[in-house]
Amino acid sequence: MAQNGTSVSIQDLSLSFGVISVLHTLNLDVAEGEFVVLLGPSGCGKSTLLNCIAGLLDISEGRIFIKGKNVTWEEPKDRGIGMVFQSYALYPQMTVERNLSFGLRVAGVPKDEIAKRIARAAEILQIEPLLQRKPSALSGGQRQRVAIGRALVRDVDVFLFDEPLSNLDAKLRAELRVEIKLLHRKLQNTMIYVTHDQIEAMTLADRIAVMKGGVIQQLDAPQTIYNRPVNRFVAGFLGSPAMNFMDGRLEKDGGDWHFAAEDVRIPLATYAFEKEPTPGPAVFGMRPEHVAFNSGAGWPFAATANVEVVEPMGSDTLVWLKLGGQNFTVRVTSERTPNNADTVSIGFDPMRASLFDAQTGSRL
Amino acid sequence: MAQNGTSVSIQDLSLSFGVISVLHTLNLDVAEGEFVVLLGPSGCGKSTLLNCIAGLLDISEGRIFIKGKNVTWEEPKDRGIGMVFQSYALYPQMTVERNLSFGLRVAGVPKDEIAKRIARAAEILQIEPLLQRKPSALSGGQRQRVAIGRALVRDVDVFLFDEPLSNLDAKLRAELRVEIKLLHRKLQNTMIYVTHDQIEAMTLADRIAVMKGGVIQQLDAPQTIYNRPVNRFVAGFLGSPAMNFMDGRLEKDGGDWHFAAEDVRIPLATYAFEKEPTPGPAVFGMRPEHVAFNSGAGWPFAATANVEVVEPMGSDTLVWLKLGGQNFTVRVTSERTPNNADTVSIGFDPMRASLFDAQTGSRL
Amino acid sequence: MTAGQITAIQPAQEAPDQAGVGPLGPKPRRISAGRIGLYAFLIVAALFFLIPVYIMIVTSLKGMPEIRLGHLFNLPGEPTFQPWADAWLHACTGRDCNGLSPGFYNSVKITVPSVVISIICASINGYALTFWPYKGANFLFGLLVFGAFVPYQVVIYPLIIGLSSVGLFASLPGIIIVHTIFGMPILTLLFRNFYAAIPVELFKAARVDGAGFWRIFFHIMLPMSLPITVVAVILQVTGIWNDFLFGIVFAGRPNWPMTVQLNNIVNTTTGVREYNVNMAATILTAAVPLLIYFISGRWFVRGIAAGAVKG
Amino acid sequence: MQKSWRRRFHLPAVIGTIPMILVAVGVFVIGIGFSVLWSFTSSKLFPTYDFVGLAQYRRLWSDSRWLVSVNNIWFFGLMSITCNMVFGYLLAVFMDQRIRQEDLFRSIFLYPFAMSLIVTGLVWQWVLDPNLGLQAALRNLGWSSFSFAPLVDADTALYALVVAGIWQGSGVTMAILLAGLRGVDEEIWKAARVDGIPTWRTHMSIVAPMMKGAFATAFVLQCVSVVRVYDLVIAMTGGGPGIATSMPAVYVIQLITVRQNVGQGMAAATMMLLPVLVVLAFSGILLWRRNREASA
Amino acid sequence: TDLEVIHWWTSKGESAAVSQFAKAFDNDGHGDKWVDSAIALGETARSTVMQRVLGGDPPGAAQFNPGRQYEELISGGKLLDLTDVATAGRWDEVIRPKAIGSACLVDGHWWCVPVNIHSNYWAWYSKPVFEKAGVPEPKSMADFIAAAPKIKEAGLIPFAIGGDGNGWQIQLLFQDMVTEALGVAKRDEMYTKKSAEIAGGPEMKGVFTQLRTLKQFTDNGYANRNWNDTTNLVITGKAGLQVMGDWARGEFAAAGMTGVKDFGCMIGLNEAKPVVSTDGDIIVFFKQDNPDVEAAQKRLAALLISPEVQVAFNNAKGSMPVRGDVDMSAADPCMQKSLKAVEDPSNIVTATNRFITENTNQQINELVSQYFADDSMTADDATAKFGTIIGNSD
Ligand SMILES: Nc1ncnc2c1ncn2[C@@H]1O[C@H](COP(=O)(O)OP(=O)(O)OP(=O)(O)O)[C@@H](O)[C@H]1O
Ligand SMILES: Nc1ncnc2c1ncn2[C@@H]1O[C@H](COP(=O)(O)OP(=O)(O)OP(=O)(O)O)[C@@H](O)[C@H]1O
Ligand SMILES: [Mg+2]
Ligand SMILES: [Mg+2]
Repeated sequence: MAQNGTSVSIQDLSLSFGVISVLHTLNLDVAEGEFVVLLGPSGCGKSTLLNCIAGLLDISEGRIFIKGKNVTWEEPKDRGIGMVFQSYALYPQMTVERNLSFGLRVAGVPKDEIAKRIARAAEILQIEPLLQRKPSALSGGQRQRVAIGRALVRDVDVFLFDEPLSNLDAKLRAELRVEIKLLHRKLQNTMIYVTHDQIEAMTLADRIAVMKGGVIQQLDAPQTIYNRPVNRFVAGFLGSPAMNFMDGRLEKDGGDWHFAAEDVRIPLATYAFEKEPTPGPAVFGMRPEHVAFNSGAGWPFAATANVEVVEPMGSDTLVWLKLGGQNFTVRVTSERTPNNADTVSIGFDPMRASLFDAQTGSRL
Repeated sequence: MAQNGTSVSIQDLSLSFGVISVLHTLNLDVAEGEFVVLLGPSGCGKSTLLNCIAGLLDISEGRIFIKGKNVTWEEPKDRGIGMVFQSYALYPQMTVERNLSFGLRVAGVPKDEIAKRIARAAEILQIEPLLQRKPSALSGGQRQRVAIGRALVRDVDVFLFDEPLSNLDAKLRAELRVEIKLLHRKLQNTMIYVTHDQIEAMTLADRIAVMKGGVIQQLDAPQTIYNRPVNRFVAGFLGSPAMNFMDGRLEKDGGDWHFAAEDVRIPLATYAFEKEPTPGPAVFGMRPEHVAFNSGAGWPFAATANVEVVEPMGSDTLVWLKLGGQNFTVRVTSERTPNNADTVSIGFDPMRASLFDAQTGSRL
Repeated sequence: MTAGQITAIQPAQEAPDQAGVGPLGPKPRRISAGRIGLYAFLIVAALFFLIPVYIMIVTSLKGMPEIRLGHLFNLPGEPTFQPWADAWLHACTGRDCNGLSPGFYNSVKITVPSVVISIICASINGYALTFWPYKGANFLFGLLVFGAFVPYQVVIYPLIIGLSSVGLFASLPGIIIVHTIFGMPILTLLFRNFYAAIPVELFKAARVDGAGFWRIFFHIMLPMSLPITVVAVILQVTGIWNDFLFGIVFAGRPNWPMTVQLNNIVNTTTGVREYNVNMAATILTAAVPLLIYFISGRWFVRGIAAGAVKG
Repeated sequence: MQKSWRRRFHLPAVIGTIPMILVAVGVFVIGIGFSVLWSFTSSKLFPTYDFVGLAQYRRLWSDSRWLVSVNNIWFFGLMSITCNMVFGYLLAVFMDQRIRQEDLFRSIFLYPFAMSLIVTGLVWQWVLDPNLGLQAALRNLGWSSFSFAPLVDADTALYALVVAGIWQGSGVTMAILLAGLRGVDEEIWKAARVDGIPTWRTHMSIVAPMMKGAFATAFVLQCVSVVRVYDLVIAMTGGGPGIATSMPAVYVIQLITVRQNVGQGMAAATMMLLPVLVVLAFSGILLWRRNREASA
Repeated sequence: TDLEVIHWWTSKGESAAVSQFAKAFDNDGHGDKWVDSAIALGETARSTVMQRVLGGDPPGAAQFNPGRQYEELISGGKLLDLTDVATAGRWDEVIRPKAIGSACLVDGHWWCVPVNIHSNYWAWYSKPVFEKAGVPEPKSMADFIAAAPKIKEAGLIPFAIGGDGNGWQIQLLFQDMVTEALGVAKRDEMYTKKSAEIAGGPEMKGVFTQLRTLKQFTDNGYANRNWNDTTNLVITGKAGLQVMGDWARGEFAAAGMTGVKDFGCMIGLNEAKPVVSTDGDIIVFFKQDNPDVEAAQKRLAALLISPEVQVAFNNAKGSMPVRGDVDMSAADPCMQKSLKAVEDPSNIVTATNRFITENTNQQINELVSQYFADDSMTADDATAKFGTIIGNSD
């Protein structure tokens, strides 16, 4: 990735629909050639943000720069962007092929070049047999692929993808994910990508922006976001199955910090605090997949518990236990699936945990 | 689940749009109170099948029974079904609340009953603050939730869900998944559910129907489908990351069957053949999560290989190797992630493998 | 999953017909009570609509003596096509007795460009008002709609003065301009309201695709406005083809449309009226709009934005 | 600076709507301006600039024919707009049921619109004439007490006009509404069918509101044709019997062309535009306030 | 030179007549050409002419009714002064009756050419109807009113009338009755002096009362009937009598009837007091910048009134020529009656339009037709209103 400058820069962006304020003084800098994924709960303003970047919504305040140019009042077509809409927005009266070629024809790309690009996009998206159909004769996933294709064929600096793979099956999604990654490698263009699929987010993103209620909570590399979420919301939002949260207290025993909840005392010697902690209520977070299951001793923290529920999920199984009087889940590979009411031993390294302030929810 | 009869029964159903034949003499029986998930690649006819069951498309051939009654020519409203559309199909000029209540009011349900049901659906779907908005002022995911709500408030025997959660974030999706499961437990109604999310499929389904090109390939319990796919298509379609396939030959050495590909020889003593095998070309399938990684000896099959690519996926990492001259992936928990070009050892039990005929793709 | 299972759960008494399974295959286009009612309504309505044209046709085939007898609904005793021939070829309008035919070409000459230009103008207006409203645009639109309520005769004077001052009075361009002007309010309204119902995402997508004002209009919006364009064509073709008032004043003597002749054949202050010729002439004049109604029908396509967006 | 692209002057949009600007301002504003101006003059055959103040208005409001016209237009307007919309919508709905011979039916419902009213009006007169038309025909068939002569009676002549108006105009209403109906997404219908909503409810509560643009168009078109109704009256009743079916537009046009009293004609026209202006201004303000609220 | 002429002679008979003008003009040896612009309906044709004048594109000539309509055209300087042509053709001598010439003679200048005389003062009746009802043919309106009940008894419509076009047929009847009731002199006085006194007087009340009486003898289909259809009732023997101008003869002729045994005509509503009105058509010429055109216009003006053209035109049209020095022996019996009557100046009734503006005319129309339609309006009311209209006319 050639991170040689800022490609998209959003400064103090605010937007409201009438009385409903959707984005609040939002700032976001995307480097050139970077792949940024927007994650966030439904209705948090992701599509709205993309629309603002594309110049399709009147922003209420702030400025938007693309490639160093202030495009706040620029036409969408002058911003050098391509976009995939969450709602597809295919041109109903055009065949798939014409849908794909429309932008190119507008730009005056030569005929054979158009044909070449369409052929390539159609191949990637596996929509060759559909090229002569109209959108109304396509299935949901096929429509979505056409919508992606419409962006892919264009040669622009910035791609905006709004949940481009949500209606596709896992297999195709995996394939297209790879294709998008390759395309990105090849074209080196900037991508801003909205998705709800965490695998997509983790595998594609250079950086992930986690949004909530129109505010970016954290913007960081995927692993950082995953391992060191800045607040409880981010921690809980990412990861499936979700992180375990345990309410308790932070206590200092001699020189060592501990986390205490009912009968459970977790030593925090290996935990890297953000800043010097103070004793008091706190929330302890631990991902289900970071918990070792029936794997012997040697863990800084170990315990035994009774299995309450077993939830098979295909490749893995989720085991529900009670720890410190609270629900606690552990992810277990299928072959090691215990039975209900079995007593099992667990262990983990608090290094992998996340501690949050009980009030503000921010990382400790 | 009270499986005390057939709820939906589809017999020899065929449907074509003009010359495009979409469903081919399809048969499907869904027991009362059963939760059947339809899985299949985009465009395979899932939505079309749901539409046929709902009576929204004129079928070309075949019969449909709901609760033992032949409803082939029945009006949708007389079939006792509720449906969530892939394209939402909300009534654009009505508020969310009216969207939810309209069907009930038409049916003459008492006011307070309506209010109760709406309140409940809105709570489940977390759309209380949106009740007074119009669909045009909702985000994609919010629209989808309203569409689900519209089906939920109805008191029907059979629910048809067409990718109801595709536009929701993972967290909400997990929550709603649980809600739907609970709802199903409580209402005991039959559900036919289209999804592309395998976790959804695995966790929700009593049985999964895997479709391809308008034909049901396999209809079985999730674990069966996952562990004993009837053909290569089903094997490859389910599971993420996808199953590894290795082309090679089935050979008989003395009394023992082996699978051979280049330098690799896999003993099949523990493999349960469907029927007496014959030597010849075959495909060996093994799920990446069923491969043990750097975990010492004791496996019926073990090998060492060089790491080619490492793909982090959040909780796990996918490691790409070469085995028998072919790509082979292994899923590894994050903490054990190797480095590129490391030499690693792998092992697995062929009991967990699937063998397919190289020609027909059907399970051996 | 087999047929055996099915029959098992299908007690024979529930569906006594063969194999106990009931309806099979596509729903036959049965004639339900609802459909009978529907056709009954349509046919009764059609009959009501057809009464006058029946009388017109019957009358046009009668001779004047038979008409004077006044048996309106009777079929012609001795059918004659002379009135039709007269109407088309021989009826007198002033000193010329060439029937309607001479004005036909003029009518075409006026109608075609007027219809095309007025519809293009109006659809651009509707499109701009919906998707590109600039400050004051809607106020202008309000004025335009206001103008639709003014009786023509009121605006005719300023228009005459205006057009003659630019030298377009009594000319083909003049009449085309006049038709465009008077078609504009309603047509603009027609298109504006139509475009307002089109999902705005389509417009957004086209803008991202780099298309500008004109290209979005011609490539995206116009092809989607088929049904409403048909309505516009129906309105305009009829209005302009049947127009007489403007044609006679603004087109100039050499361009007088067919309706001037029709009016002359049909109307007279103190002269003798030949009802059979009148009827034939009226039907003949209406033939072109009627033809257009019939042909344009298939453009009333269904689901114009189908599959374009979800939600 | 805070002006967004949408509200800025888009040059192509302005260029594209130059005809509209010219027509709205150049023709209607100026034209109406002159009419108002002339309504204060003593213009007879030609417009002049001999101002007489409100004299024309005084004469207008003391003319019984004008008073009758004003009364008539309300009644006629209400009746014919309602009937036309209802009937037109019914037709459109029925046409939308994938019926056979759709083209034929549509053409039948539309054809009256294509025919010159000069003659069709005459035919209607014949049909409604007690000695020639329906009454005579039915009496000939033996129903000797049948009495049907709507045009003769001042009270019923207006109803006859309404019926003829429906006959002439409901086809267009149908066409507009049909175009609107055809724009409704198929999935909405599916959803309503699954919800078990009876077809008529679907129409009333879901589809019709979705078609409010088409309804608005048809409604305005109806209003325009009511306010401007002229041909119909001339062809059917000539304003008679007596002056019973006179309408404002008929009055205006007769003043200008036949009576050659342009001044008073313009005064009448100005009076006609007044209520339209009030309604438009009112809805304009409503719209503006809604927009302001939405974008506040 | 091409000369465009706008007129509303569009029916078959009228068309034949106007061709006579055109033919003569085309063959006048100056290479002239009659460009025919026929526009049906007087009001339409007239407003077209006005609008063309306003647009600066007036036709060469146009048909008008002798009335006050074109006064504004004269004062506006739009018309060509024909005085020199008139002097040369001694119009003031040849045109008879004088009243018809005076329509074109304003302030000593000739502004138009009268081309024919149409009399409104006629009643047409069906001989078979009177025969069937067993009553003698009428010689006056009084006769007819006496006979009407008998005709009604016979199951026929005694009196045929139509209410189309603002009720002009009713007004025609009314004006005829006014003249009969007041006498020519008093009528002229009423109109010229705008005498509300006469207009609101007892004679007028008598007229209105009689009108109401006549209404009883009509059928209920009159409301918007054309004059043609009205005449048709008489022709087919469904109705007894109609009051209509002399153009009704054309309908009888078109139905193959002659005025001898099928129908009768009653001049002036009273055979004993025959009157002829000076309604008719005139042609005006619009000022053009081109002297050639002006010359052609004057040639046409002269031609229109020349004896041969007058005979040819009026024979075809069924109207009376405006000059007496022509041979009209080909005319039918009814026409002969009026040719005879016109010779006596005391029989001449000046056209109503000459006294009142079109505005007043329409007000009278409205009053009369409203009165005719609305039985609740009393004769007193109507008379009073009529007085007001005449009193306020300009
Ligand atoms: N109206 C139509 N005319 C022609 N072909 C159609 C029409 N509707 C759907 N198809 C085709 O039928 C096939 C099945 O469509 P369907 O919508 O059932 O797919 P699906 O399984 O729901 O796919 P997805 O997961 O993408 O929604 C697709 O290949 C589609 O292209
Ligand atoms: N036109 C509108 N008027 C009012 N509110 C709106 C409008 N459009 C969107 N909103 C609201 O703005 C918020 C953000 O919407 P947006 O579409 O950006 O969400 P999103 O993050 O894309 O969600 P999703 O993942 O569900 O698509 C939502 O709460 C939505 O209800
Ligand atoms: Mg969104
Ligand atoms: Mg689908």
